[in-house]
Amino acid sequence: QAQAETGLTKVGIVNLPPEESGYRQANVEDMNTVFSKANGYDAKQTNTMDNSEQIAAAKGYIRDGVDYLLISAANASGWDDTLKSAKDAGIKVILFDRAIDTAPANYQAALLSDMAYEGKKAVEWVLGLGLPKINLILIRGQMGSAAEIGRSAAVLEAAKAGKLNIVADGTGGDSWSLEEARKVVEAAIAAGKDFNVIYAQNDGMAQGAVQALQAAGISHGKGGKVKVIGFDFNRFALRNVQAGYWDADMQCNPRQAAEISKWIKSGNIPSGVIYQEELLLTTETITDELIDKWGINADPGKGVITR
Amino acid sequence: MASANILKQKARLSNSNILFLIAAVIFVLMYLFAIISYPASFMQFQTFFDLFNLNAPLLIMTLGLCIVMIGGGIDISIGSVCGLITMACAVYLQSESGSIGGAILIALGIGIAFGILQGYLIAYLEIQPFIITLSGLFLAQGLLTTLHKDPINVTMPAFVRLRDFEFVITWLGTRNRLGVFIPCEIKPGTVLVVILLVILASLMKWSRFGRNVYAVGGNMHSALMLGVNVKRTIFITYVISGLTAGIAGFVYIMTTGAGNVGNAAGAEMKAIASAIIGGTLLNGGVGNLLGAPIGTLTLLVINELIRAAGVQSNFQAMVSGLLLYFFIVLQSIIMSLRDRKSIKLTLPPWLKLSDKQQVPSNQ
Amino acid sequence: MLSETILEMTDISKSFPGVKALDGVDFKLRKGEIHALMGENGAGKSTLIKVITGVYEKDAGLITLQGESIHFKTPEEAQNKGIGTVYQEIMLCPNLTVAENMFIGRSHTALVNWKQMNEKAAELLASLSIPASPTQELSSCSIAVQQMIAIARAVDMDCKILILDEPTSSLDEDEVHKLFALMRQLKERGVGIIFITHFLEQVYEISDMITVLRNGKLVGEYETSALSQFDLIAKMLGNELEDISKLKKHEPVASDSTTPVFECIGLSSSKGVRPFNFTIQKGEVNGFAGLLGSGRSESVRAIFAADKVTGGEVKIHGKRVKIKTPLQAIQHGIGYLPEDRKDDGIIADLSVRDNIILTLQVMKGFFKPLSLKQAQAFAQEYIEKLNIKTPTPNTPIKSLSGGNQQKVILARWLLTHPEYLILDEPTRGIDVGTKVEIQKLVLKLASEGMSLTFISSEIDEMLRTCSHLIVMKDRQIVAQLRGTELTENDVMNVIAQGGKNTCAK
Amino acid sequence: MRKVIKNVSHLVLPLSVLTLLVIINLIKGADYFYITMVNGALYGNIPNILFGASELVILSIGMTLVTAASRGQDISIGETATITSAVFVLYVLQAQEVTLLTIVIGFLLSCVAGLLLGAFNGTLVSVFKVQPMVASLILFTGGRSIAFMIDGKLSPILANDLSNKIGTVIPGVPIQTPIILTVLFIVFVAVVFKTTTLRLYVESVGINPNAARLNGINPKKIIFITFLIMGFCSAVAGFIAVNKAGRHDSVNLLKLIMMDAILAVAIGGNSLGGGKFSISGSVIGAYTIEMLNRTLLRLEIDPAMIKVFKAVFIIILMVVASPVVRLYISRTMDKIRAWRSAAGRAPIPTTRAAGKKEQ
Ligand SMILES: Nc1ncnc2c1ncn2[C@@H]1O[C@H](COP(=O)(O)OP(=O)(O)OP(=O)(O)O)[C@@H](O)[C@H]1O
Ligand SMILES: Nc1ncnc2c1ncn2[C@@H]1O[C@H](COP(=O)(O)OP(=O)(O)OP(=O)(O)O)[C@@H](O)[C@H]1O
Ligand SMILES: [Mg+2]
Ligand SMILES: [Mg+2]
Repeated sequence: QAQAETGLTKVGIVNLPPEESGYRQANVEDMNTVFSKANGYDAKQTNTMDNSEQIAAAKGYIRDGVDYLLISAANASGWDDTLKSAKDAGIKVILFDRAIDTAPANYQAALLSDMAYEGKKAVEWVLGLGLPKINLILIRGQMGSAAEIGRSAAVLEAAKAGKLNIVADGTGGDSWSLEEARKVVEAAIAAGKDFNVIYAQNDGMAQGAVQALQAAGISHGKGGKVKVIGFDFNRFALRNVQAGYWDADMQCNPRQAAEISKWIKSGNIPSGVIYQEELLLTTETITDELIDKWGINADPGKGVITR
Repeated sequence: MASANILKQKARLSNSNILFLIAAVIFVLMYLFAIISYPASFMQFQTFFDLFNLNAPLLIMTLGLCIVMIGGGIDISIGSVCGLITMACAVYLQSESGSIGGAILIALGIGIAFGILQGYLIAYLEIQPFIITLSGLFLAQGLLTTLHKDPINVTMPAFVRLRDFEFVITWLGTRNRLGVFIPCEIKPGTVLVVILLVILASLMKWSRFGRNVYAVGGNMHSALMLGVNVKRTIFITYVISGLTAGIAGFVYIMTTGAGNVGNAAGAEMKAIASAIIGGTLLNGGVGNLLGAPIGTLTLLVINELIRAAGVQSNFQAMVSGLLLYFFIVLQSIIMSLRDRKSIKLTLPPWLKLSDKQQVPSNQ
Repeated sequence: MLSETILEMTDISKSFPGVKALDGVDFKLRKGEIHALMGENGAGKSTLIKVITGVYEKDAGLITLQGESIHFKTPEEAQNKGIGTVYQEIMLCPNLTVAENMFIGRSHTALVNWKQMNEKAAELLASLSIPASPTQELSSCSIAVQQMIAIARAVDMDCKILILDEPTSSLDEDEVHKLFALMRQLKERGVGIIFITHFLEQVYEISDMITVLRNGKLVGEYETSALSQFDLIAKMLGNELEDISKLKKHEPVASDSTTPVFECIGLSSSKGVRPFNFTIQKGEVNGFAGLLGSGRSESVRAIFAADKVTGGEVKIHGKRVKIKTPLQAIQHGIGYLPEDRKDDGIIADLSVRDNIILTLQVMKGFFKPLSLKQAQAFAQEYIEKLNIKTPTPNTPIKSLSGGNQQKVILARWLLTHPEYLILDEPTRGIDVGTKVEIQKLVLKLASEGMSLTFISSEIDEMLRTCSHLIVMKDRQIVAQLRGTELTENDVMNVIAQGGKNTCAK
Repeated sequence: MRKVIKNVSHLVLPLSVLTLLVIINLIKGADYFYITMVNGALYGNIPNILFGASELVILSIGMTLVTAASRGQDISIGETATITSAVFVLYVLQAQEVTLLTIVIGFLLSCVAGLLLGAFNGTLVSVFKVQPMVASLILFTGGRSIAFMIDGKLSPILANDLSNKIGTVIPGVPIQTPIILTVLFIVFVAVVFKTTTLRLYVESVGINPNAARLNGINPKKIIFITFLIMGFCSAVAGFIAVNKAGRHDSVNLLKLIMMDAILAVAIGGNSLGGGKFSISGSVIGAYTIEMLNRTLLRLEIDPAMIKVFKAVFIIILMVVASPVVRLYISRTMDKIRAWRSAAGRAPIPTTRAAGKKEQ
């Protein structure tokens, strides 16, 4: 219907705000660029962290009569009612990045980042380092957030199985804070903890952890005592890995828009959940092309490390 | 003999009423503007009902907070307490022994417990409310993650029925994209908001306690000298705010059906903003509970306007700040014009909350 | 003759950091007695009251109410036991209505019956002819009205004991008489009344007994009829007072023909004073006379630009100047001691020293702070000059007695050596000794060339000091009286006639 | 001795809280105060605390002034700092070669931005009489997206050598640069207070704006100035923070720091209702908060429970230091003394408890 009037496909996007994280900034930007007028879309995007505001926005788009409703939900639950009324109105719902806890019949498709997979892959890397004994500092993100739960699970499981030893377990707080992460490592150093791996659940916190190591004069990175892994594929992080200043970075891919757009354009939308393939890059596997292709945010340039 | 005729009586509106009036008028104007600019969205009754349906918890919390603020205090723990309650209820409802009655008790119990703890520390040990309720915020958030940190979707059948329950107004509604008639729906939470609004507004207006809150907020020292039990009054305001946070917590889970770390996060800032926009001063003594929902609705309509206008993502926060700016400045300009007596504002008597019928002073 | 004792206090002591406010004081109040509590500023009168009503906790001593030992922890308890109190600093809630202020904290029903309350309040207001409506917000009432409301509240209580701490300080004669009539009624009913005031005539008019405090110690309890005014003063001050009648007015140093120090033409303010003209010469003392609410304060506030000036022009030494803010007024050598000490005068939490030097500091400028030593020296100087009772210059002003706070504000302005100083009710709440001191000071300053405006609710004080009286009625100047031999009658006549003629004597 | 006690009487609250924390830390391990040299700089718990708290200290100074004069709090300080540091980074990154001059100009530009933002809040509060929390709500809501736009929607990296030195150490100087900058800032503030009448004006306005106005102080101007100062403090804090991080992160830089800053002001013994204030109290309060956070880590508390412990700690500290409890303790001490001297021991002079209800 709507398509007929303007020739544009009407899309309503309900997303989290760019203020949430660097990942989200990239994600929101990606949505904006792909679902543009130039590409044949009449898209509106609402960005809010609040579940009820998200639902209100979704209902608004349903009332506006969009053709597609794209949702990255702040809360996994409470959506049933909304999704049903979308269905009743013949609107196709596609979830991206974040899952919603509901019957699969309530939405068309979901293109998600699998946080548990990310965690598993990262822990595999840690276990495969060949260290005689793994003493790991775990630096979590905001407690209870999807990323924290997924990325912590694998570590905790491995610790339970006796494959590694968590010597310090801290959090960067609700803002995934560099400073807080730094404090976690400083506290571990002050307590005389012996550790050889830092598992920080995003790049900023990994950076904070490395700052603490630097200040304490502890070696890290390629050939160093402490192995450092971060998450998210910020370009500065990848450059640090490339320079051997850090050891690895795990991807969390914010670019779902192109794929979804492809589905819409082809009129061939898969059903059910589809997970995006995500990479883990180490000092060995990293290349300029990969950084360029997959990295997010500013690139400090080859050879530049952040402290 | 001499002084009686010197002065004519000025029937001046009290600050509480004037601020409420301004908020109400600006809100109505804004809504009219919204209807004219985006009729597709705002002409529908469901849009209006959804403001309540989806935000009942915030509206309820704001009421309690408003009372605390009128008493000269502040409670920034409410959002987190509400969040904690959703998780506690979810954990309980998903457990073997879960029942809805029990969940309600848990919700109210936690809310009141927070209220009592904070109220005691603030009223009787005279510690600054900001520190205590900030600790309360930390405490609630910490207890939440300690209790359970993964999201829980409550699947208990009785609860799911409650969650999906809604009052349907069959004669009011709209047609959706496919031309199907969708009747308006009202959630139980909305009804609760109205009931609580009536109860609490009456409490503030017609009960001794309510008037004592105004007195304490206006001038704590004087209130003490006038024989008001200041400490108990302050204490009770925090208990009420804990209680409303408890109710809000239950309404929250009744709406979304899940416990989650992020539930009601940051609601305290929104509630404070709502209360202030609705005409309650942070310094205490001035405020009007009827204004509280108006404040909240104002914020929500701003959101809906931004959505309907399709503001670009990166500018949404800025635009929302800007609209807030206009609202606030407008409010302040009207206030100052009134202080300069360049405009006259009167309120119909039935709306006045703090001074009722004009009894002529017989001189 | 002496009836049954209802309240007995023995050996009461109370210290604050740095002062012993009460030191072993005994006090006795009998049924149906009006008992005046007298003493200089800072003698401990208010403290004694607050000890009774549970605002302060006593350090030592015993209080019995009708034979029963009591120990109130809050004013609420005292009120419940039938003790009604009007405190020196009016203690009401500005954001509540008049009616609410009269009934709050008193009713014990859970609900408020607005209609009934407003009716009762209206009755009470009418019976005391207080010009206020029950539904008006208290903050829109003048201090005098607020004071009346506070009294009405206390009086209306079904109390055994009524305590009035300087209730008459901002009332005019009429109101005072109404109050006295009321006190007599209550006395008939057997209520014991404690009455504090600095007006000796009032004490002699109404009281049966007098208890005198000095420096926190009991001097003695006397029957009013057996104590001459002279003796009373001697007991209060500990020495004898100079005869007030010896005070002599000074004529302005310069004659009328020279340009006045200050002149305003058609001045009006946002608070509603009608445009008025006014001049004052070098070394002249003038005064604004009029009834309560006649606009005296508003006029001087307009001169100082304390309220927003809405029209008129101002000349200083014949030169037109712009005075739109108090700062400009100060910079042009005008000083203003406000009538509302609590709201406009003191900076409650700041020390006596900072309160004294405040305006001087402002005049010196933002980048020239006085050194602590200088400030200390200034403060010390004026504490001694005005005999301000304070433990140290560092004490917060709010812990000074009311009268001493007033002296601090006076010191603040004297320190700036203004050319023209406006004193709005400087003698309110000030003890007899100091009152005389202040009047002497006013005359002395005038003789040194300062021009002053002196407003007082006691006309004789003005008559004693002013050589030019400006009579106001309904916020309008109705007459200007000049001459050194004015009498109270002249003034009253002018007010009564509405001031059709401007006479000079 | 007496004089010293008198001079710090307003610091009783923050100092006692700090002392309690030190005791807890010492119980946990006597090595708490150990300081070593690492790579030519001092290293240990104390330097870490001083380093970590730099931004908070600076912000809480501004917050103290705003609170004192306007009787309310600025909740947009983190956002202001994010915007100002974005300006700084923007300027530095466009430079061909980063010299000291570039940094200084960048810093000055960020200060200008800070003053403008402070003026924005200050105008709302002083001219439009908006309550500070609401006035600053506007920037709080929109600030980060402004910074994001300044960043060009990226998180730029500040990888030059000078920034590195500002954020860590200057070779040859044994103390980390942020600590030095903080100390310099505190000295600067002290000089401002020494050479101006700011304190007297701010306190007068905060306690009784009416009276202040009648004595020639313009309350609007003073409130406005405190917001300007707040903006300046935010700019300095943002400068330190971004150089510490080496990267501008418009999302998380100094996020939610206003809570800590307000808490620091309150722990510093200042009333959040305005009036008399103590900068030294707030500074100690800020360090106390930093220490508290680190104490929780030192006690190795499960991250899920860390906020519970933080809350319990704050509550206990505040209860112990609350006026009511202090009064109760001093009363009890008096009683014990009285009882002892009555029992015939050597008489000990009593300290009298002050009147409790008079504020
Ligand atoms: N809260 C307080 N803290 C410290 N000192 C106080 C306090 N209240 C009163 N004082 C001191 O106690 C003494 C007695 O004060 P009080 O107010 O009782 O005097 P007063 O007789 O009522 O004087 P006035 O006639 O001026 O009202 C004064 O020296 C005063 O400075
Ligand atoms: N009896 C009254 N009832 C209500 N308002 C009054 C009354 N008296 C004065 N006011 C108001 O309070 C202000 C007092 O006027 P102003 O202070 O100039 O009078 P005054 O002659 O100085 O009397 P006062 O003895 O009260 O100082 C005016 O705004 C007036 O409207
Ligand atoms: Mg007194
Ligand atoms: Mg007057």
